[in-house]
Amino acid sequence: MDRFRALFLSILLLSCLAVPALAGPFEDSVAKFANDEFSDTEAAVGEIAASGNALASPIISALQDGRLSADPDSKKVFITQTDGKIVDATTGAAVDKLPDNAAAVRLNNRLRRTVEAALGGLTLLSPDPAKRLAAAQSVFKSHEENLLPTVESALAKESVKSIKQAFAEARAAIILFKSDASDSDKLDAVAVVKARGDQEALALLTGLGDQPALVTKAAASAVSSIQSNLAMWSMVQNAWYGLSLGSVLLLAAIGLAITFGVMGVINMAHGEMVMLGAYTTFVVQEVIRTRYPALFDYSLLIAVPLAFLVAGFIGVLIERTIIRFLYGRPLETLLATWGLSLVLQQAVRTAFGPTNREVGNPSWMSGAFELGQITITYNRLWILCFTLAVFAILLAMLRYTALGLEMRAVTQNRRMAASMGIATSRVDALTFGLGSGIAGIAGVALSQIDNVSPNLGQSYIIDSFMVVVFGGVGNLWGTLVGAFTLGIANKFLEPVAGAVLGKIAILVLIILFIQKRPRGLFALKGRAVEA
Amino acid sequence: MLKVDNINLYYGAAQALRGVSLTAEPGKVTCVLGRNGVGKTSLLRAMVGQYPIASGAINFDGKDITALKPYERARRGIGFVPQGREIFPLLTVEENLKTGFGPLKREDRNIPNDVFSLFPVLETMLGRRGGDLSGGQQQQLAIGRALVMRPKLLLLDEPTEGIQPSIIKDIGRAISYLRNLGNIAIVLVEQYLDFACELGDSFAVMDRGAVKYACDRANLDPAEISRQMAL
Amino acid sequence: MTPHILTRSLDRAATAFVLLVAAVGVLIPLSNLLLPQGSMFQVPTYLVALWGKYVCYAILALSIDLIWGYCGILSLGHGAFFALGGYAMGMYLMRQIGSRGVYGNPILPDFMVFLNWDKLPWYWYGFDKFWFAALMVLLVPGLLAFCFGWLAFRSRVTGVYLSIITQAMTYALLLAFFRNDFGFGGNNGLTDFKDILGFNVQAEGTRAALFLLSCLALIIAFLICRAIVSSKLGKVLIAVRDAESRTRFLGYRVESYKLFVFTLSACMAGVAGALYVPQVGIINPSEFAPANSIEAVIWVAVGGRGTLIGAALGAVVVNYAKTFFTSGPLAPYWLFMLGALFILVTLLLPKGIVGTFNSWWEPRRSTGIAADEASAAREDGISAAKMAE
Amino acid sequence: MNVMDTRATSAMLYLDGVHVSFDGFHAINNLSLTLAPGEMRAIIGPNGAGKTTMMDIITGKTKPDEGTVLFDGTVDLTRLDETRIAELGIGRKFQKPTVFESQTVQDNLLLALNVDHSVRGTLFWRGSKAESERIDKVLETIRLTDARNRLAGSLSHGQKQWLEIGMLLAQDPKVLLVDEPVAGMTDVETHLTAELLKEINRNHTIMVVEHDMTFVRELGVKVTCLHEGSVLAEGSIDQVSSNERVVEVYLGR
Amino acid sequence: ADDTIKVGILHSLSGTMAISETTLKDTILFLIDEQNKKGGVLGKKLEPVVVDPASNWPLFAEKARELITKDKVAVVFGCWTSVSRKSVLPVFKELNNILFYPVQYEGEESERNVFYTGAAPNQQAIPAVDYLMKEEKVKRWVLAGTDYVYPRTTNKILEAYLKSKGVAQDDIMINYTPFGHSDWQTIVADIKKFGSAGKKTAVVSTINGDANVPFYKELGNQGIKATDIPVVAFSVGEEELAGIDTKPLLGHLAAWNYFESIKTPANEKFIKEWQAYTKNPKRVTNDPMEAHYIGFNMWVKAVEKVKSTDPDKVIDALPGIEAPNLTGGTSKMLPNHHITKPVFIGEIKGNGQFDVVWKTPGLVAGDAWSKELEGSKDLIGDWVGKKCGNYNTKTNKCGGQGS
Ligand SMILES: Nc1ncnc2c1ncn2[C@@H]1O[C@H](COP(=O)(O)OP(=O)(O)OP(=O)(O)O)[C@@H](O)[C@H]1O
Ligand SMILES: Nc1ncnc2c1ncn2[C@@H]1O[C@H](COP(=O)(O)OP(=O)(O)OP(=O)(O)O)[C@@H](O)[C@H]1O
Ligand SMILES: NC(N)=O
Ligand SMILES: [Mg+2]
Ligand SMILES: [Mg+2]
Repeated sequence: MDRFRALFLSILLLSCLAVPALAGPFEDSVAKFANDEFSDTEAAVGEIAASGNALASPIISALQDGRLSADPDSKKVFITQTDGKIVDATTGAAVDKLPDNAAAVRLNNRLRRTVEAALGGLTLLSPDPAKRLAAAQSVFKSHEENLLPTVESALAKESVKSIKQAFAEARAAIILFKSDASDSDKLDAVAVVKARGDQEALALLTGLGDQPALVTKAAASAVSSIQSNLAMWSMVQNAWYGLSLGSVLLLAAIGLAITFGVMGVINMAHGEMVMLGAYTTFVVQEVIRTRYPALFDYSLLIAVPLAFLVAGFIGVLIERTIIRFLYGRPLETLLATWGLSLVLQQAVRTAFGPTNREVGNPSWMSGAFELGQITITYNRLWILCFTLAVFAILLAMLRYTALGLEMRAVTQNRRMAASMGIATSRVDALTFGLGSGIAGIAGVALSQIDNVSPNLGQSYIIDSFMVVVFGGVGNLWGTLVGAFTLGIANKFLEPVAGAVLGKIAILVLIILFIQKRPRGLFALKGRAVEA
Repeated sequence: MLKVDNINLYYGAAQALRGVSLTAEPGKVTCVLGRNGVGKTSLLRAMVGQYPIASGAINFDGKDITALKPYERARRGIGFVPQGREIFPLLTVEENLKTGFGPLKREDRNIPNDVFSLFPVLETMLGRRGGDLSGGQQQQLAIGRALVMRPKLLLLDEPTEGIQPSIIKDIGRAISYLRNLGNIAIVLVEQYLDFACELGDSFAVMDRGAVKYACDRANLDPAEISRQMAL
Repeated sequence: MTPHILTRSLDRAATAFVLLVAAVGVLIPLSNLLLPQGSMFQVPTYLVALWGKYVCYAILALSIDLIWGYCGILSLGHGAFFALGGYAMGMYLMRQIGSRGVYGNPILPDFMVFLNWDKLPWYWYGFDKFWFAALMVLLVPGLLAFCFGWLAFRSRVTGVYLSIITQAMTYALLLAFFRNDFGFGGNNGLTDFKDILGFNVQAEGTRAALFLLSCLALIIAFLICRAIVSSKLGKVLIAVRDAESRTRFLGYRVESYKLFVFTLSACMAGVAGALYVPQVGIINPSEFAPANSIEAVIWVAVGGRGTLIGAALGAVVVNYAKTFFTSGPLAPYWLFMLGALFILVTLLLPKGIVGTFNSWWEPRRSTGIAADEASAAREDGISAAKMAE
Repeated sequence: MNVMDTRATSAMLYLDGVHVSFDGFHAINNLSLTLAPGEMRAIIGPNGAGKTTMMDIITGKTKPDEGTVLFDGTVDLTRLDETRIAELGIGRKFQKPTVFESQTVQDNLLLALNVDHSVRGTLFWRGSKAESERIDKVLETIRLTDARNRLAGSLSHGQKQWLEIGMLLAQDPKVLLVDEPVAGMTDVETHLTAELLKEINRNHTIMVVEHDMTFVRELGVKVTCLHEGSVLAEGSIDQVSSNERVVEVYLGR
Repeated sequence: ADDTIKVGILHSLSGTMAISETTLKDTILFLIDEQNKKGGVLGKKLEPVVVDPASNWPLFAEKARELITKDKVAVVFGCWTSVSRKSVLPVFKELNNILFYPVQYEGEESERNVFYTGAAPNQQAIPAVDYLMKEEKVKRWVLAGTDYVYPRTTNKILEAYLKSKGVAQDDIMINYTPFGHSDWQTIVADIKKFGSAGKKTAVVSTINGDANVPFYKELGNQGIKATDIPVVAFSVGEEELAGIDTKPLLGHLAAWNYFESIKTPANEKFIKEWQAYTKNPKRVTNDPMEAHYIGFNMWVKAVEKVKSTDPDKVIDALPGIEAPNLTGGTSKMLPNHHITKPVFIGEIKGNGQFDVVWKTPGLVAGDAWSKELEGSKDLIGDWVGKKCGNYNTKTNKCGGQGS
């Protein structure tokens, strides 16, 4: 016990003083990295972590990040520092460049875990609070007994509340698995872990193995309390998933609510407009990647207006060359736009190839945060916000602008609108362009969660029509409520029935619902409709 | 102001207008009369450009507008109250009126007070959807809508159809009010003879797509017109 | 659509059509069987199978035209009835395999053995008998259409709402049939058929007979449709299509009319599917794909909606184009061709091939229809809905 | 308005205490009205008074929120759908002419004929001589004989009005509800229509809505004036048109 | 003309499968091109005949018929999905021609006219599970797949296999999703939950092409790391990864018989020439491409051996033919028309490639019939000795278990 404490204190001391490394077994250990054998690498990590050498932490971090290279011939190992400089791993001396046949030291999952654990031990006392937190969490997971003294000393010193909490939990985790801990310590530990209350806590408690009866009982009650707590949260989680699925459905359908809902064009090429938006994002990112990598985080902000313009422009083009000959014959628009969708798909396939293209998530759209016991991913959250914003803007546009009024007038009675001095052809083109443009920006958002492939649009077209029709054709609010209703219903059904049966159930529900409300959720009523 | 010169119009092979000529002057009401199906509506459609004519010319404000699109004609000041009202059914009354803003300059984009003083019912129903109104209310809305455009030429296709007597009187008063403004030319298509005779400055009776009788207020003989229409 | 003239001239066209199909139905198999292989006039077997498929599609198109062209019911899920008919036939063919399957189980089809099923699910009973399967070919699609239509028409679901729920129906079936648990072979469907009524499905004679039968079915379907549309019932259907509520005020029970043609049309689609399966050799859930149903509607539009002959013609033309464009150097570009075909037909032949031909043939008659938008929209079975908010 | 209760049961059409509102707007307000068998009644009233809505209620297009609507004293019309009501023998001409635009004038009439309307009936229908004579006669009455083979969609507005009247004739219902039959007709035609209605009235019950007072006067029947969804005045044309309120809200000065 | 030998290519160039199959069409074109540079086969040039069955299964059958009867091809390389293979199978049997099928599949088939160059379940799924059990000490299993035959069968086999290794039913979670499923939030969360029971958990994914990108994106975003819950996939290769940013996916696994990253001279040469042929220096290679490479070379060898393209002769000649694969070994066509292949487990790297972390010591022979399934464990395919695809070794009869 005391030996470990001393060891880790000395690591701390050494790394603080940055005393140059000593020659000897440490070098041999490092050299093992050059063997390109997972077992040797594992051994090396263990030995280095225990060596107390100041370079241990940099070496192991480098290994974790793939910045550690080894030359199999000379058995020399190098660290590429985050600033790009290269140093010799045994001496810390700067090196000009990597030898030609130096290759990154490989890891597999088992090793990665070892590395994480080792690094956790090494960074528990790091001055960087983020690292300390990560270390505490990794210790909680690995609950390595020999880290207890370090954890305890770290706990004593810690001043940040949340990290202190994490250390306390890490300590509790270790104690729980420590065979010689006293029952009362263990019971305290159970309480701490129970207070944490999340999946990890549950995992820890269910995986306890043999324990004194008292502890087993406490753990069991903690497990059931965590479980019931989690079950409650899972309702919240389903609701959130439903909202997020709803926002995707809404986003995909909203352009269709214009071209189909307002204009009456059965626009089978709607999905392809979405696809064009996604490909615009791809092109934007491609240019950014090759020319202005620093702008990557802004790529979506740039792509949104561009996608609107690209898809909108193509929409206008389609309206001018095809749709305008078909007003008043909605079913023929089905035929023509279906043809169009085939052409657009194949055009994209020819231009960009048939395979998926990579569209990356900017950093602000990656990852997740925890809210209570649910995980909210940033990309879904942003998509929800974005969708609502698009919806609000569109609604305001239709409601309060002259163009909005003209659009509605033209689509209700084109001939009379012309006699009121409305340039119907311009309005038609703009309306279709608007619907297409919105489909385009939907593509930008969908590129963040789905394939960017020529088939992208196909996978949304049916759902989009369902949403628009379910909500009530011609009513934007209906589309909104329809999308969220279907999204939430789907997500509450999915855990019960499974994804496939859930989807079938939703379809059957739509069919039955339409029997009750033959004109959708927000049906237009009154003689105005029949007029 | 408006000069229709010898126009012919076909629906497919069926000829609906045969060499029709007609003029309308500011401050004057030109009445077009005739039985069902003689081509009155077709004539107005030709004037507003909703249906292409086969030959002939239409002059408005000194310019040939034969080739212009309907909306361009509307922007030059032709207001149209169609038969069957053609209200935008899902727009509210107010929005229906606002569709007339297109040809106007920004500062003119308001609903003239005339409209509400002529048809008070519209003011009370501003928020209701046009399509929900009763037939007569729609007719009033259609006239009001055309007035919002501040037209130089107003074409009315049977505006009294389906209107209660008191409002017919109102419409009559409205038409004479507009005529008396002196800067609007009015073409009134009617079957309601008394109404037409009261308002008209000149008269044309159509039959089978052609004007077969015409006269001025000066030599108006209602009995003769009635006889012409009955034939 | 002036009855005397058009009926008379269509009658001539109808007779010609029936004779043509009959001639094709007899001559192609004869030439295939009797003429020596490789001779100029010999129709190769592969073409017999191919044309057999087209003829089945033509029947499907006809069934769609009956409800869409004449009654304004746009079904975007008619492929479901076709597929159900196909499955009924496929189940019979599966049972006929008997112990010749790879696992040699005399009762269970291979996919069941392979999924460790120990006995035949109840809904597979009876399919070893042809008469039963034949009955099911009509009954299953018919019953589904009847139930679906009974609900939908009574609730007055019309226009796009109806179209979209038919699509939901076929989509739901697609997902259901994909599941292995459902007992119809999952994604792979039913295949590797051996014989039908004791004849080898792959034998030339069987193929020829199936082709002949398909042509016969096409003729019968056509005659039934003709009889319906030229009766007073046909006029009622058109009235329903153009002004459904007005028809009600005249005392017609609109939902019964719709239900009648819808169910009949589903049965026809089922027969088409049943004839299709032995000729192409496989039935699987992709037949339920909404895109398939949409495509079938498009055949009708290309050929000419509301013309019957046009529907059949459209099915053949589009599918021939598909066959033609998907081979050879054009293969990578065939979607361009097909897409362009659809766009051009809509723009240049707004009434489809036969519709345009008709109005060209009788110019005085069909022009000048008051093509005012509202009525055209109604005619299309869609009340072009508008934005309220 | 008090309706004569004793006659209520024997009335052909009996409306009592009917209310209809659309999103809070009361279109029909405690409306009570009876129509005796064989009677012809003219309904007048300001635009928006609820005349068309009343017909919508009788024909089953609109369901009242409250109130009784009886046909022939026994049949509760509020429970029936449009088809059933039409089958009972209530026919209607719409204010805005609605005809089957893509069918010929003749077929429009054929469809309206009062014969077997079942699926089977129409499927196996064979035209009879009597039927075609009926159609010929109607065509003559509505003066569209020359247009019999034209598509109804290509008729002028007034011609469609006539065709609607013709369809009503062909349908030969017990009760005719006629909404603004002479709108858009010349004086001569108006007169002819009045004659026609009087002729039909000999063996049919009729309710006719019109704003053309000359026409109403010519019919010479009892007049009901509706206002804001209920009966404002009832009586002979002279009585009604001298009623102060009627003059104020309807006729004008 | 008779101076060429026609080779049919039956891969979807449009529709949902184009995403995977187009590359295989290009591969065969490339192989034919290379072969022709070497002087063709039997002194004749090879002539490719390309058709597009458009991801439409009946159209596959129609096009197969067309290739064989109209174009008179000597052999066909084609199909990806099992259903497309099932659809063309009767045609190949009827018209007696040869199909080379290059994709991993559920097994349970051995047909005289078909040569299966992709992996059978025992050449992919089982070794992958073995690896996870041994190396990662996995105790709890999520079997996630798209709802169709290949995943269902594979999972069935795996389930039986896992149980035979003592895994409890409670420790197996099976989940199916529809084709093209794109909303993985719930399922990923469920996996997380399932994995928090205190036992090491792994996901075995038979999720089909299109659905993978959103699946992995969701995994990445919800922060499921390979070190916590590794995912091993059977349908995710270099092509699929080309559409995703793989950094968050570091360490997740795939089991294949080939990876582009495997360094052998043959592979390096193949990649170089392929990229030159497609004029795209970034074009990746993948496992089914290698399968076509092997299959194509085997066919060439067989034809040269019998000096004829006559299908009967070639079919008889093929078993026993050996051809080098791209990973340093030599694959052999077996009597059951499957081939021997090495099995590799790769971990996803940050650059969209795989890092091989494990491989079988030698080549594994493909089993047509799964040893794990009750109905098939006694069956073998043997087109050399028994001339039978479903020979029952218990009853010593051809034709399955019955008769
Ligand atoms: N869209 C059309 N297609 C074909 N024929 C038409 C069309 N519109 C009108 N017609 C025919 O042209 C003729 C003139 O019609 P128009 O509508 O101009 O008559 P009108 O004088 O306005 O009659 P009404 O008083 O009934 O409104 C009529 O015979 C009518 O049937
Ligand atoms: N569906 C509806 N929604 C809202 N308001 C309606 C609806 N239907 C009718 N109304 C209103 O009810 C009132 C009565 O309408 P109705 O059409 O019955 O009048 P009317 O007496 O026939 O008038 P007119 O003589 O002008 O035809 C009108 O104010 C109308 O705006
Ligand atoms: N064989 C497959 N992957 O379907
Ligand atoms: Mg008119
Ligand atoms: Mg009215």
